Amino acid sequence: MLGVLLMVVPLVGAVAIALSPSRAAKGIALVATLAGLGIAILAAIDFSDWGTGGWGLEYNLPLLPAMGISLALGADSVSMLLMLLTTLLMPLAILGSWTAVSDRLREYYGWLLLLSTAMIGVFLARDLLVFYICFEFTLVPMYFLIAIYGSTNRAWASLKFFIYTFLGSLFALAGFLYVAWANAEHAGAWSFAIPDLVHFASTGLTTGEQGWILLALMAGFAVKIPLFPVHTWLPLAHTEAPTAGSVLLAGVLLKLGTYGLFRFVLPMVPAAVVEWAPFMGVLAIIGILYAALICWVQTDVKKLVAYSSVSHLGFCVLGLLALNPLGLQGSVLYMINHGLSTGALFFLIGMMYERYHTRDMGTIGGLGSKMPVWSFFMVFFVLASVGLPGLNGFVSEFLCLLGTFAAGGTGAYPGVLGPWFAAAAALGMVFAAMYLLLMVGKIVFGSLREPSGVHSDLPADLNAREILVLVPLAIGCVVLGVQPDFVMHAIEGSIADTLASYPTAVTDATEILVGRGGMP
Amino acid sequence: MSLLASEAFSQASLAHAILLSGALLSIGIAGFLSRRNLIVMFLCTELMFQAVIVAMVAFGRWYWDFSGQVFVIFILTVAAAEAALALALVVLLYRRRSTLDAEVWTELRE
Amino acid sequence: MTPILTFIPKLSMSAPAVPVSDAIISPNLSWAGLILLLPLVSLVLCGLCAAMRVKSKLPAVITAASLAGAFVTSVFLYLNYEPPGEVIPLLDWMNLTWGEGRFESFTANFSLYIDSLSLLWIMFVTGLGTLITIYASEYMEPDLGKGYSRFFAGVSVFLFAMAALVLSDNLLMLYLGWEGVGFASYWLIGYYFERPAAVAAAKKAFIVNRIGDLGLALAIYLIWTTFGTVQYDELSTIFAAGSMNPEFEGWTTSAIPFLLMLAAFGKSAQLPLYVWLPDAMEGPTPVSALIHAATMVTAGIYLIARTYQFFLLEPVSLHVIAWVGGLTALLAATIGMAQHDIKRIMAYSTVSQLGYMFLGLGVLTTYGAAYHVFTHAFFKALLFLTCGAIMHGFAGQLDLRKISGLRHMKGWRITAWTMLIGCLALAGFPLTSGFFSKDAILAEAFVTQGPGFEILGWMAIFTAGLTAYYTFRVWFRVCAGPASFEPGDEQHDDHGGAFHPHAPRFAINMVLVLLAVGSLVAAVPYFMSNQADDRLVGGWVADMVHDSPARGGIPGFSETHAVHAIADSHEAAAHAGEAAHPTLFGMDPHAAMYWISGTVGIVGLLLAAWLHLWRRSAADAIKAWLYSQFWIAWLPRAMERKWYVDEFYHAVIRAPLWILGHIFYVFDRFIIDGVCVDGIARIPRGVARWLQPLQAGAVQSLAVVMAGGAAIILLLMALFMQFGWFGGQV
Amino acid sequence: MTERLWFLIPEFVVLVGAVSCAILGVSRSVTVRRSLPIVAFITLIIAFLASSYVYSPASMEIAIGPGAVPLPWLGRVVIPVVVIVGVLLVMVQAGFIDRSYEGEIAAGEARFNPLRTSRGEYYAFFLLSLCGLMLTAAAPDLVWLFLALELTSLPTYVMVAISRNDRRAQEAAMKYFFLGALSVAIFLFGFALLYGATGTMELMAMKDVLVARAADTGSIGSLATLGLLLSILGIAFKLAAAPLHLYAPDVYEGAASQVTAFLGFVPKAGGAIALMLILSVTGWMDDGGMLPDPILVTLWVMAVLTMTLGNIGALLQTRIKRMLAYSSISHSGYILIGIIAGPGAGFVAVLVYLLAYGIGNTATFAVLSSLRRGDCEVESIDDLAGLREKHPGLAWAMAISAGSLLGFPPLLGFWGKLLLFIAGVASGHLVLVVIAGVNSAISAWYYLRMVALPLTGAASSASGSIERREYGGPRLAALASVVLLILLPLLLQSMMDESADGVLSLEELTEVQQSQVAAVYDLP
Repeated sequence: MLGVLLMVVPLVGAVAIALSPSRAAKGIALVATLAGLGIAILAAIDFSDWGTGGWGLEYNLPLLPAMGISLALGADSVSMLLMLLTTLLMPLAILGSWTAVSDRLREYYGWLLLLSTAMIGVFLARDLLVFYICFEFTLVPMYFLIAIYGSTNRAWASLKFFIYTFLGSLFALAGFLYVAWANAEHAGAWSFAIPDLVHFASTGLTTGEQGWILLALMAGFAVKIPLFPVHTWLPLAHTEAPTAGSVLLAGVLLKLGTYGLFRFVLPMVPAAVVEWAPFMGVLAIIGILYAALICWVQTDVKKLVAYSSVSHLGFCVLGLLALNPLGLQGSVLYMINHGLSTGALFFLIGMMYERYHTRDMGTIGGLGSKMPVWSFFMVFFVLASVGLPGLNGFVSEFLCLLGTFAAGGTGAYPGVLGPWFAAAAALGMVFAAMYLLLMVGKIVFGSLREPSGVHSDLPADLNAREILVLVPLAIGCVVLGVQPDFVMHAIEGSIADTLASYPTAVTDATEILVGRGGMP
Repeated sequence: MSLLASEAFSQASLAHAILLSGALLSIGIAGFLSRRNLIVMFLCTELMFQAVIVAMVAFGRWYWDFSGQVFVIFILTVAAAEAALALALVVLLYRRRSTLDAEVWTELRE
Repeated sequence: MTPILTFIPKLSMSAPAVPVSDAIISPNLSWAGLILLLPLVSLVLCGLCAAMRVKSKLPAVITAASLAGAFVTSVFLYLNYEPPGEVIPLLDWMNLTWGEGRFESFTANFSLYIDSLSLLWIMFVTGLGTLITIYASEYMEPDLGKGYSRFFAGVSVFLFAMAALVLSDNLLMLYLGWEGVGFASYWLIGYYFERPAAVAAAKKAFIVNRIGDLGLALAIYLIWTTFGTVQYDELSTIFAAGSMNPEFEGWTTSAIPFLLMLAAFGKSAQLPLYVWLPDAMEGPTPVSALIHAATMVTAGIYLIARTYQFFLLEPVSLHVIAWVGGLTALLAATIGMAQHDIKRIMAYSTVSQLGYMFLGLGVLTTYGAAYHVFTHAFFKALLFLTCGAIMHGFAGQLDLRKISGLRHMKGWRITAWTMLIGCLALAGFPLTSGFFSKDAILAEAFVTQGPGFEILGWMAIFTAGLTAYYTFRVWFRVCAGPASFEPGDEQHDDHGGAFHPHAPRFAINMVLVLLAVGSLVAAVPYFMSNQADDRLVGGWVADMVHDSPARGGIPGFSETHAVHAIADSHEAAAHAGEAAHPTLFGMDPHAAMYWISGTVGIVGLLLAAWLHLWRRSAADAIKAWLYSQFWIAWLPRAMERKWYVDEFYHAVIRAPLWILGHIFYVFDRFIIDGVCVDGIARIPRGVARWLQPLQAGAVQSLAVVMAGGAAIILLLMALFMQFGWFGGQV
Repeated sequence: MTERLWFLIPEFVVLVGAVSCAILGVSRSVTVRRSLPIVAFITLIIAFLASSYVYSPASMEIAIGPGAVPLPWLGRVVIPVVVIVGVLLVMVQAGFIDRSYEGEIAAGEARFNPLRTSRGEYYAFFLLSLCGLMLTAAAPDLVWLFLALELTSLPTYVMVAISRNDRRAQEAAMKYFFLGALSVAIFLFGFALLYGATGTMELMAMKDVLVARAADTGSIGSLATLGLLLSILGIAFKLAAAPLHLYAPDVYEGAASQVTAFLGFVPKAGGAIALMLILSVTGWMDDGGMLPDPILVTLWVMAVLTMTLGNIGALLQTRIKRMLAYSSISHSGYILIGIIAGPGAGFVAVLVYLLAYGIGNTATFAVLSSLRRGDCEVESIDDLAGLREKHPGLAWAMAISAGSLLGFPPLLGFWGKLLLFIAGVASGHLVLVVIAGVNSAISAWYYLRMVALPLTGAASSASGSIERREYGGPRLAALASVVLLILLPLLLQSMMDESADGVLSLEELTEVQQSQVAAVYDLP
């Protein structure tokens, strides 16, 4: 029941907001999200399958028995973590927009709460259609958040965001439906239960079919991640979105794509993944380097951080494609870490924007002397993002790359990437330092430059509320940087499950090559 | 259906009737597409209906089956109803524009 | 299997699990964690001071106390130390296991690995750290209440990271320290963050270091994929298992040392990655002394010493190190000769001296390198601190042409004379510590066989002469001669009225004296007896190095130990045995080197004295003459412009990347987003516009299209049926 | 045979209602004239109740008895669907026709003249058309099918013409009528050929002949194929499917919004049902039966063309009704997927989709019917900009109905589309489904404008003069539709069950009936 509660609480909050006067909206939203966080923590404490790969929070309500569709919820450790990340970011997002949003409050907080429901739904879904519905539904609140509360080019940005991701996910839907149908043909009854379909697809489909399904699913998830070259909606959406929108977009919504990869693509179509991993790996690497260089020449801070997401998520994808526990561990950690650190960066940029109404590094800079606390956090999260050891970014980046590097054929999990992939991607570490330090060097350091005019009645430096938003994220960064172990042990089982068909799939693929004389 | 029937109505007769029907239909369509007078256009649709009627009767005769002819009665009835409707419409249109030219009605496009 | 797979050496799947290492796990020594903990505590307290806007010297006191505590702990650790090494587990970091086999776990914890090498380093790091903190407490006075806490917090971070680097028991924690010191360096170089030059220098330092870090990261990946572990003790065990290990073949073992080398070159400012170090002088002088002279920059030496076994597997890597070191030493010395900013001269001299150390590593004398690190730490810190004192006193004046005769000024005697001691040591004046440590390296260049090592040796000797020259150029210009000065352009408290130099007070002077004494006393360990193996030369430092993976680079150490089973052949050839020991002027190279380097040093010194004390005008005349001769003018000009290395990097790496970034951005916006995405999105509208005439308005035109469409479909179907394209269905 | 009249009780009810409306419409009493929508409403409700009474297990025996139809239980689903959408449409119509004339009477400027009023016949036509739609579902032979389709269409021609006193309405009526007559001729000719090929008008008998012929010769013969193709193409006009869709934009734009709402659903539903029935003659509802390839290819091409042309056509439009017309064309394309997917899942999907589309379509037009600029209708889509500032409820209704038409979860439209897609995939037409998916994404482009302008846009000077109509019927319809769009997914399972019952073929229904008899009489 906790799982349903997690989804229902924000929904109830949204309804309550719709029914109450607009000055109460913030408060209700905060209470609802805090309640959600509380429930999530309770659920995490209650969850007994940390580390084992088992499922908790299970709930099943048949919706459409004829089609085997049901409101099936459940969480393994990875879902649990991402759900915790979501519920953590939600109250922060609401606190972070406390003063930034002054117009159409009820809709704003209502949409945020609906977004929360949908995001949690994605992570908890145990039914393919529930997953798909929530996955799609995240678009709506985000669309409105951008289209109503965005900056100048918001209409175009929101439209592009919506249609781009919608088109991608329709392909994914086609793929899902094909799997469901094939399963129905095979089993004699329709089912959309994820375990059934995953099991069936990985064993019952030919490599050719798997390849098509991989393409279809990737059309949906790659856009969401976003993987080069289908990333161009992201910078636009990020630049135009309000702060909380950017935070949730970077913090959670992008993870829906990698989560989809983790939950569906990898276990469903192992043979195709083995076949396509090098190609996707190359795309990820191009994304890492290409986006990093683009970051380097940005003048708009928010765009810079947006492109950095493209670059960072490339590591995440690479880790997944490593097809070994190291890479997957790194990748799952990356999802969480990127949510914390990039989320925080967007918060910080939002705080700056609220004060100066500019994001242009040409007109603003040297805030270190005027906003020391803000600058401290800025530098801190930039370092977390750069991957300074001791902070969270390092652990995940390191494991992703080590996994990719090791995916050359040693150990129990032979992969299909290898050292050259890792070496090329590792260049991204240097580039990350280049563009992020450039940003810090411009907006934090140097002599003070600020646009004239007062735009806000906030104090010059951060106030207690804003610090309160950042501190949990900072604590998260440090804890996950110094003690990633507990997370890694917690997700071991789920990762092993996801990888269950891999050693064989890779070996089979290589054996076929050997048979063809493709082996050097 | 009986042998008698097919003796009385040879395959050639059927073919002739169907050819006639096809010709009527073609003429109707061609007229419909080429004439701009609303009344003539309507008459062309009537011509098409007649084509159907001819075919129906011919097939009914061929199969010695009355349903073809029954259908014809219904078609005639409906055609009459349509004629009433059409003429009312034409009057309405003529009142508005004082012309029967169909080409003047091009306000709704693209 | 893709070709990529074949790059990884084949491993027998039945490879035995990692044998128990010979290092002792000593949880009862966990108090050694204090060395890491104390700087962290100090960091937190300094952070609190900053948050509470403390205006006293409290942060300095806290930091000095904690560093002193760390130093004392290190000394205790040394006293408690028993060979061959101890692992002290502190805290778990990453422990992944997904199977039973060798390549099915990844472990990297916060554990300390104590052997004599790490002890050597940690003692001088914490010791010097304490002294320099005391010095800085006075030096940073003008910033009291402003950046004072931030400064000492940065020092604490640095000491923590450096301790982690030195004491780590695995490569990953080393990496943590490695990046940590880079970050601390970023922090402290950028201390005056309102100065664009400082920010740029800080960024440059971090990024260039990151390139090195990239090498280290890749090396770690390679080491793990090859050996299945990144922990020193397990690696030692694998090496101890001898040459039969299949891991020791294939490209990986050859690549590892080169990647490590890249890391070391980045951190220790060697060619081609040295460019950040001179710029790093934008930081406060204590930082330059601590980080950019004495401790952090020696991390590269430490790394190579720590992983020396990998280098012994691949002789070419050692040759490369030797040559890079030698060339860096020469190049930096030539640049140093042409600079006027005394701090920059010291910076280039640091690069140059680091080059010597790498030369030492390359010619198989880890002991010499380590010893030079040790002595250099004292005298270079001393020199920087004296420069800092001058800078502090003369409002940021660092131009050696604008200050003269310091030793005659009131209150500056201690500075002048301690600087002399530092200069002597740096110049390798006989019987100073620098003399012995440099000799240990130079001589070995003639002993060890290698490609052109003899040339390298002579080159290094020539560089030693240059070193003596430019060192004393500074001293004779600044400290000797007639007393005169021009103040720098820094704002000082006493504006209005004439400028008065602030002579250093107690804290600075005390530290200077202590370091001067240290510079002299650092010669003593050379003569201390060897406890570990009395066949060794090199005294206490050799002892310290002996109990470490770097022992392969101790001259005279020919004990056939299992560790060196693989390296033996190479080592034997290199050291070529006592019998075939090469000679220099008929003498043992070590003995000969005393004379040669002493002479060269004195010659350099005299040259400097002539040009910069007795006939200063002659120096200017020579310089003018050099610049006037077109055939040679490029030389001093290139030396002054640092051999155009910065410009080279800018043109070859930075600018192309920058342009590429812009091209990508344009490509992204206009090609991918504009043409592809928006273009595809425009297709439906375009098609619709193209089809719009179908909807022409008149009822006939609609009827034509409708009837025509229906007719086309009918015709097509009829055709299909006619040609039987529908199989037997029709 | 006469006992089959039993199944026509709902249609009789509607017929009686229609006649009553026509009579009551010329009453001198304003109250009586005003009560016409209520009469229509009550008629529909009674028809609904009658249908659930008529299609009961007890009458199953009659259904499978002599004179059986291919889908004997179809009326059981179609009538409720028609009633639900019909009720919503009645609300949309309420208060609209004869408004100015009634206003004059109320103001005492005019006296009541039965010749000038058209309210009575308007509601009569409305109900007659619905009656035709219901009759379509029950058609056992071609004659009936023809008459039912004509009964559906003919009243709509009049409704378009009298919907508003505007040149465009008359132009629309003209085009609609003439092109409609052309299409009727086409499918009638097709019927004639079918008759010629089989010698019978009854669908079941026709099927038997064709199946036997296919078993003999391997195909149903070119005459029958040609007849089917012509019938399909002619019926495509009712469905507004390519290439006979071209009239739709003009007609939808010309008619008043209230009538457009009607046109968007009723003929389309009639066309879809007629297609299902006419295709049954190929015998594809039998075990192992499939469509002959030419038919399948034609339907396939029509589906792709219809959804694509509809969607890309809508992209260019600035006038909202025209845009919705194109959107309704694209929905015909989606419906064709269900038809192609065939008996069973495909037909179920078509029926559910018809309901979803009908409600969503009605909701959008209900919103448009609630708005006016002066005395005119809302024309440009930009007129909706900033609608929420004055009329938030209507803006939200517009957004939600657009979302449903787009097929966005969790609204009803999504489930309809999902069922269509599933049916498409399950029948092996994955490519068609992918094309439909791409089309959905294209349609997002213009549907989002319908969401974005009212909700996120700022009111312009043009849109500022938009006001709400005085009468509340359309608003009520919008509210009811939106509620249905949100809540009906909860009943999806029962909707699917009902639909599945509705599309049981004769043999399947016979089996069901026999098993029920077995249950009742406890037979083995």
